[in-house]
Amino acid sequence: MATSALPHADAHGHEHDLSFIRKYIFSTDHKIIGIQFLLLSLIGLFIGGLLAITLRWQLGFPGEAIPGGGILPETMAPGGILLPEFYNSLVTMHGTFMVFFAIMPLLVGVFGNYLIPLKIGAPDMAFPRLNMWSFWIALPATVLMISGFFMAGGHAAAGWTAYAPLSANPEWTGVSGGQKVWLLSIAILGMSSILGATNYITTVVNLRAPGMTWFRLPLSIWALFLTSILVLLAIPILSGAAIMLYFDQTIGTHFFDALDGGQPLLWQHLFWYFGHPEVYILILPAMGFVSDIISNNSRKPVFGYHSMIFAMLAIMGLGWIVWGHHMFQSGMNPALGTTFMVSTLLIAVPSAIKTFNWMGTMWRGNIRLNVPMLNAVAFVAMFVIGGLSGVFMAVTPVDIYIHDTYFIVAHIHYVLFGGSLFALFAAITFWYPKMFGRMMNSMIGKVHFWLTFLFYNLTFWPMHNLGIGGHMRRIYDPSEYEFLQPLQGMNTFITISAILLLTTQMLFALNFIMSWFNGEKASDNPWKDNGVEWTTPSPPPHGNFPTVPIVYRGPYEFSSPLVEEDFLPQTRKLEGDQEPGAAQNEGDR
Amino acid sequence: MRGFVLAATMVAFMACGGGDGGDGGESGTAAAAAAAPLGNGSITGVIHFEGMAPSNPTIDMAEEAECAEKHMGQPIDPVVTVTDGMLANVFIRVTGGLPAGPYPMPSQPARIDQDGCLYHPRVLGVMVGQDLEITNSDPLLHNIKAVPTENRPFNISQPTDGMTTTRTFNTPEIMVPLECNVHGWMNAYIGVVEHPYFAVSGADGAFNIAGLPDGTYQIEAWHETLGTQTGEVTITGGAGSIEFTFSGA
Amino acid sequence: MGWILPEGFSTFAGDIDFLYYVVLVVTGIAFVIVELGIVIFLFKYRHRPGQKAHYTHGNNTAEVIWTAIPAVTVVVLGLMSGGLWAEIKGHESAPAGSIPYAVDGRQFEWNVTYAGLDGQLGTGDDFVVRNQLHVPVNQPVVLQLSAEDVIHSFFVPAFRVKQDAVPGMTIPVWFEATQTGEYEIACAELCGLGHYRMRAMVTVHTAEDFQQWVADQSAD
Amino acid sequence: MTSAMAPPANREIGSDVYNEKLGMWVFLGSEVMFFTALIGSYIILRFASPEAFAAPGNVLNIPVTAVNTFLLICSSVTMVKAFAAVQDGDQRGLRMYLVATCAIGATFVGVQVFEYNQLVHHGFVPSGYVAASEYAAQAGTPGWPESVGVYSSSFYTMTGFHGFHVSMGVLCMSFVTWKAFRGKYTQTDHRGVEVIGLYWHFVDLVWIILFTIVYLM
Repeated sequence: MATSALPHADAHGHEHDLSFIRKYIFSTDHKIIGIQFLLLSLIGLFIGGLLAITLRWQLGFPGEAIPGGGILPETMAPGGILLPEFYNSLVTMHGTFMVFFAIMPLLVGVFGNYLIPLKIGAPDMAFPRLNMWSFWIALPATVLMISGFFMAGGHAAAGWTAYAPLSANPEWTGVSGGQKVWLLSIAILGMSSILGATNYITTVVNLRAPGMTWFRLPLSIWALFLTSILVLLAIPILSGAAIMLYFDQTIGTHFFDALDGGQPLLWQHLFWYFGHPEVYILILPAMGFVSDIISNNSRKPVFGYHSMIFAMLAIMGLGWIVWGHHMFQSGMNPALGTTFMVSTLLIAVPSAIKTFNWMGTMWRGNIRLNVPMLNAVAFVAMFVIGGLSGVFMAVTPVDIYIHDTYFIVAHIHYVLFGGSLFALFAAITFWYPKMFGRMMNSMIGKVHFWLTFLFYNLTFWPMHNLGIGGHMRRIYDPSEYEFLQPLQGMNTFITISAILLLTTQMLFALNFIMSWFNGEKASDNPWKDNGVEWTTPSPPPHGNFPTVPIVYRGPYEFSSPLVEEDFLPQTRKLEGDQEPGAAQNEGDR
Repeated sequence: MRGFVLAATMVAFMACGGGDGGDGGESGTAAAAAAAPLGNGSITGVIHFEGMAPSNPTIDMAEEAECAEKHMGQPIDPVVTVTDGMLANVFIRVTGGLPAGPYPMPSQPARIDQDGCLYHPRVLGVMVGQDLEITNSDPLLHNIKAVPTENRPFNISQPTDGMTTTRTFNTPEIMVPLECNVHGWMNAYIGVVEHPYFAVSGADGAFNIAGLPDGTYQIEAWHETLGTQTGEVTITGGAGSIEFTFSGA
Repeated sequence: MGWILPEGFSTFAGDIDFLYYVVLVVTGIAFVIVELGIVIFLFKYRHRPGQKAHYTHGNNTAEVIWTAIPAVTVVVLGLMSGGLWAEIKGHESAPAGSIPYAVDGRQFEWNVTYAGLDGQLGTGDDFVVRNQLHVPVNQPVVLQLSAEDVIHSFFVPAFRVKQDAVPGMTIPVWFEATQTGEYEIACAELCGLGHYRMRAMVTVHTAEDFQQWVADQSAD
Repeated sequence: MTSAMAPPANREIGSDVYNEKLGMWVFLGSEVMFFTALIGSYIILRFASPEAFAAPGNVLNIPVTAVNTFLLICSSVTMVKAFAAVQDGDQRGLRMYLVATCAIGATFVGVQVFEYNQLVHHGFVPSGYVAASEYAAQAGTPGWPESVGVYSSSFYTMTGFHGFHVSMGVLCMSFVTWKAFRGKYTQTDHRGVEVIGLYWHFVDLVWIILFTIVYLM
C-alpha cells in the first residue's frame, strides 16, 4: 500500500512546515507531549505539596494562625486559622492532586509517552493525534479541578476516596459545587488516561523495532505496558462510579443513598475495585525505571530478568482480587475478610522477589553512586518499608486497631513518596539529558537527594508511631482527645520536617529550570546505557531515529565478556549476531 | 475546528464553574440601603399565652463541660418560653398593606450568638440582603447548618471562641432553620423578609415594628411549635397596636 | 510511644497485640536484612577504576529461595490470623449472654441506647444517653451499630475495637472490658467538618456500680 | 487475519493486526469494564433490595423495546453486509449498507428518546416515581414496588449510557459513510469500516445483555 506504507509518514514528513503552535502546543510528537505532561504534573506536584504543609500546620500547631495565612479568604481560614471544613478540603485535595494530577501523570503520562516509542525503536506512538488529545483532555481536567477551590461552599471535602454518602449529599458537608467539579474532573481525566493506555498498548504490541522481542524489552517498558493494561481496565470502573455519584447529586438517583434502597458500600467496592489496581499503577512504572537505572549504574545485568517480569505479572493479577483489604472494617461480610487477607498477603511474595532481585543486581556490581542511582536505591530502601508496613494492615486482627490511623498514612507515603517519588527523581534525572539535551546539575542533585531523604524520613517515619498510638487519620485537631495529647510533640516535629521537606524541593525545581538553559550539554549516551533511546541524538529529532534501529539483544548486557567496554547497546551488531528473523518482519524495508 | 472545540469546552467549564460559584447576594443591597424610611409610625403589640405551657425538654450537656458550666442546674431547651402568660420567640411580620418598595435596609447587621451551646436569640429576622453575623462564644466547635428550602444552604463551622462569620440570604423565606450537628439540641429559626417590618416578641411578649406610614396592614405571627396566626392592624396618627393569643395543648 | 502498643483493656486486646508483635518481629528481620544488605552492597561493590562487574543474569536457586521464604511466612501469618478475626468480627461471634446496646452514629455524636432494667432492647424501659457508653467489667457486651446520615467508625483504642457504622446497616460489635475506668471513643472515618470532635466516653463499672447506674438512669 | 487486507506495511515486528483495529480492541476492553461497573452495580443493588424492582413489563414497555432490540440487531447485520461489500469491492453496496446502519442506529436512539418520554410522562424518572403520577398510584400493588429509587437510577444510567454509545457510534458511522461516498475505502484498504464495525457490534452486544437483565428478568 503505497498511500499508507508508513502511517507516521504524513504526521512527520513536513515537520519544518509546522507552526510553533503545531510543534509545541498542539503537538502530536510523543516527546513534546511527554514534556507537556511533565510540566503540568510538576505543577500538580507542587500544588499537592503546598496543600500538604498547609494541613500539616493545623496538626502541628492546632488553632494557631498560619504565617501569611491572612491572604486566605474568610471561608477557608479567617485570620489565618484553618476552618475544619477547609482542613477536610485540604486533606481531600492533597490526596487528589498527588494521586491523580502528580504521581500518575508523572509515571504514566510523562514516561509512558516519552520512553515507549524511544525505547522500542518506534518513530512515534501508534496514534499520535489521539496522544495529543490525551494531553488536551488532561489539561482542562486539571484546570477544572483547580477551579473547585473557588466555588461557594469550598472544594470537595469527603476525602480523595469520596466515600458516599458523605460525598453524595451537600447536606452532610456543605460542599456542593466543589464535589461535583471533583467528580467531573476525575471522569474527564479518566478519558485522557484511557486514550493514553489504548495508545501505549497498541504501540508496544505493534511498533517494536525489528529484533525487539518481548523478552528483549526493558523492564521499564514491561512495567509501563502492564500499567497501561491496569489503567485501561481500572479507570473505567472509577469513571462509572464517579458518574453514578454525580447523578446522585444532580438528577436525584439513589445509588449510594441508604435512605432509598441504595448501598453506601457499593461506592467503596467500586472505588477500591478501581483503587487497588490504581495503587499498582502508581508503583509498577517506578519499579520498571528503578530496574533500568540500578542495572545501568551497577554496570551489571538485571538479576532475574524473567522473574522480574513474572513478579510484575503476578502483582498485576493479584491487584484485581485484593480490593477488599481497604474495607476490612467497613461492614463488608467478615467472612470475606479472611479471603482478602490471604490474597493480600500473597502480594508480599512478588514484592519480595523484586526487592531481592534489585539487591541481586547490585551484588558484585561496579556501582556508580550518581544522582539517579542514589534516588533509585532510595526507592528500594523505602519501598521495602512501605511493603513491610503493609503486612500489618493485611493481618486482619491487627488492622482492626491500625485501620484509618496514621499507620496507614505512613504506609501510603512510604510507597508513594518513598517509592514512586524517589523513582521519579531518579527517572527525571536519568532521562533529562535525553529530553532536554542537557545534564542536570549533579551537585545540586546530590544535596537535594540527601536533604530529601533525611526530611522525608523525619516526616513520615514518626507517623508509624502516631498510628501505633491510635492517632486517627483526617482529624482536624488531635488535642480534642486525651489519649492523643501526649503525641502532640511528635505532630509538631512532623510538621516542621514536612515544611523543610517541601522547601528542599525548591532545589529540585531550581535544578530542573536552570539545567534546561545552562546545564552541561549532554552527549547521545551520557550514562553509557544499552537502551535504544541512547543511540539517537539528545534530544531526539522528530521521528526519533534517522534509520530504523535493529535490536540484537536484551537491554541489560552490562560488563559482558564479549566486549571490552562495560556496556553493549541493544542495537550494536557483533560478529555472529543474527539479523532479526524474516518471519517477524514481513513488511521490513 | 479543533481550536473551536477546545474553546467551546473551556467556555463550558467556565460556565459550569460560574454557575455554582459566587455568593452574588450583595448586588441588591446598595440600592435598598439608600431608600428612605416609609414613615414614622409604629405597630406595638403583645403575645399572650393561655392554657398549660408544655414543659420544655432538658438537655444532656454532660459531655460538654464548658457549656454545662454556663447554665445553672439542668439546661433546658427553650422551645416554648412563657413568662406570666406572655409568649416569647414569636416572629411577627407585615405580610400585606405595604406601599411598594424599595425598603430601607436596617443599619445594623442581624446578630446571632452561640453561647452555652444554645443559640441566642433562638428566633430572629433578617431582611433579604442584610448581613447576618454569627458568633461563637463557646471555646469549642460549633457548626452552623442552615437548611432552607428557598435560599442557598450553608454548613460552616466555628472551631474557636470569638469567631464571627457573616452570611446573607437572598430570597424571602419563613423560616430558615439553623442547626448544629455537634450539638443536636441546638436550634434556631431565621425569618428572611423582603422588607424590614418584622419583630420578635421578647420575654414579656411585647414587640414593636417601626418606620411605617399610616395605613392598614396584614400581620402574621409565627411560633415554631404553636403555629401561625394572622391579624390586621391600622396605624393612625403614627400608632397602632395588635395582640395575638397562642394556646397550649 | 515508639513501637510499643498502648496497654489494651479488652479480652481480645492481648491476642491482637501478640499478632502485632509477631508481625513486628518478622518484618523487623526482613527490614534489617534488606536495608543492611543495600548499605553493604553500596560500599562493598562501589565503583573502582578498572573494575568490571560480575556478569550474571541471575540464579534460579536464589529465586526459588526468596520466593519460598516469604510465601511460607505469609501463609503462616494468614493461618495465625484467620481464627482470631472470625472470633472478633464474625456476625454470630458475640458470646452468649452479652448485654445488648444500640449505638447510633450521627453528625457528630454517638447516641447509645441502653436496654434498661429488663436487659432487652426495643422495650419500653430503654433509654438513650448521648456520647456515654457505660458497661460492666468482665462481662461481654454487644453493640448494634448503625448510622443515621453518613459513614462513621466506632473506635475504642483501648479495647482494640473498630467498626464502621454504615447508614442502612446494623453491624454487631462485641467486646469485654477487663478493667474499670474511663476510655475514649473516637470516630475513625471522615464524617464531615466535626469528625475530629465526634468523641465519646466508655465508662467501665464494677458489676454492682453498673446495676446502680442503670437503676439511677431508669429512675429519671 | 487475511493478508489480502494488506495492512500498512509496518516495519515493526508486532502483531498481524493493524494499529487501528488493535487499538479498537484494546479500547473495547476498557468499555467492557465501564459497562461492568454499571451492570455490576445493578446486580448488586437488585440482590440487595429485590423489592425495589418492578416485575417485567409493569413499568417498562417491553414490546416497544423488543422491536427496538430487533432493529439494533438488524443494524449489526447491515454492518456485516457493508463490510462484506467493501471486501468484494462493491462500493454501491458499501454505501447503501452504511447508510442503512446509520439510519437504523438513529432510529434506535429515537425510539429510546420516545421511550424515556413515555416513562417520564407516566411518572417514572431517575429519582423514582413522580409524586401523584399514574405509576405512583399503582405503587404497592403486586408487581409494583412501593419505591423504585434504585431501580430507576440504574435503569436510566445504564440505558442512558448505552444510548450515548449508540449516538456516538452513529456520529462516527456518519463520518465513515461520508468517507465511503468520497470513495476512500477500497477492496484492499478499508480499515475505517472494519474498526467502526467492531465498535458497532460491541454496542449491539451490550444492548442484548441490558435488554435481557433490565427488561426481561
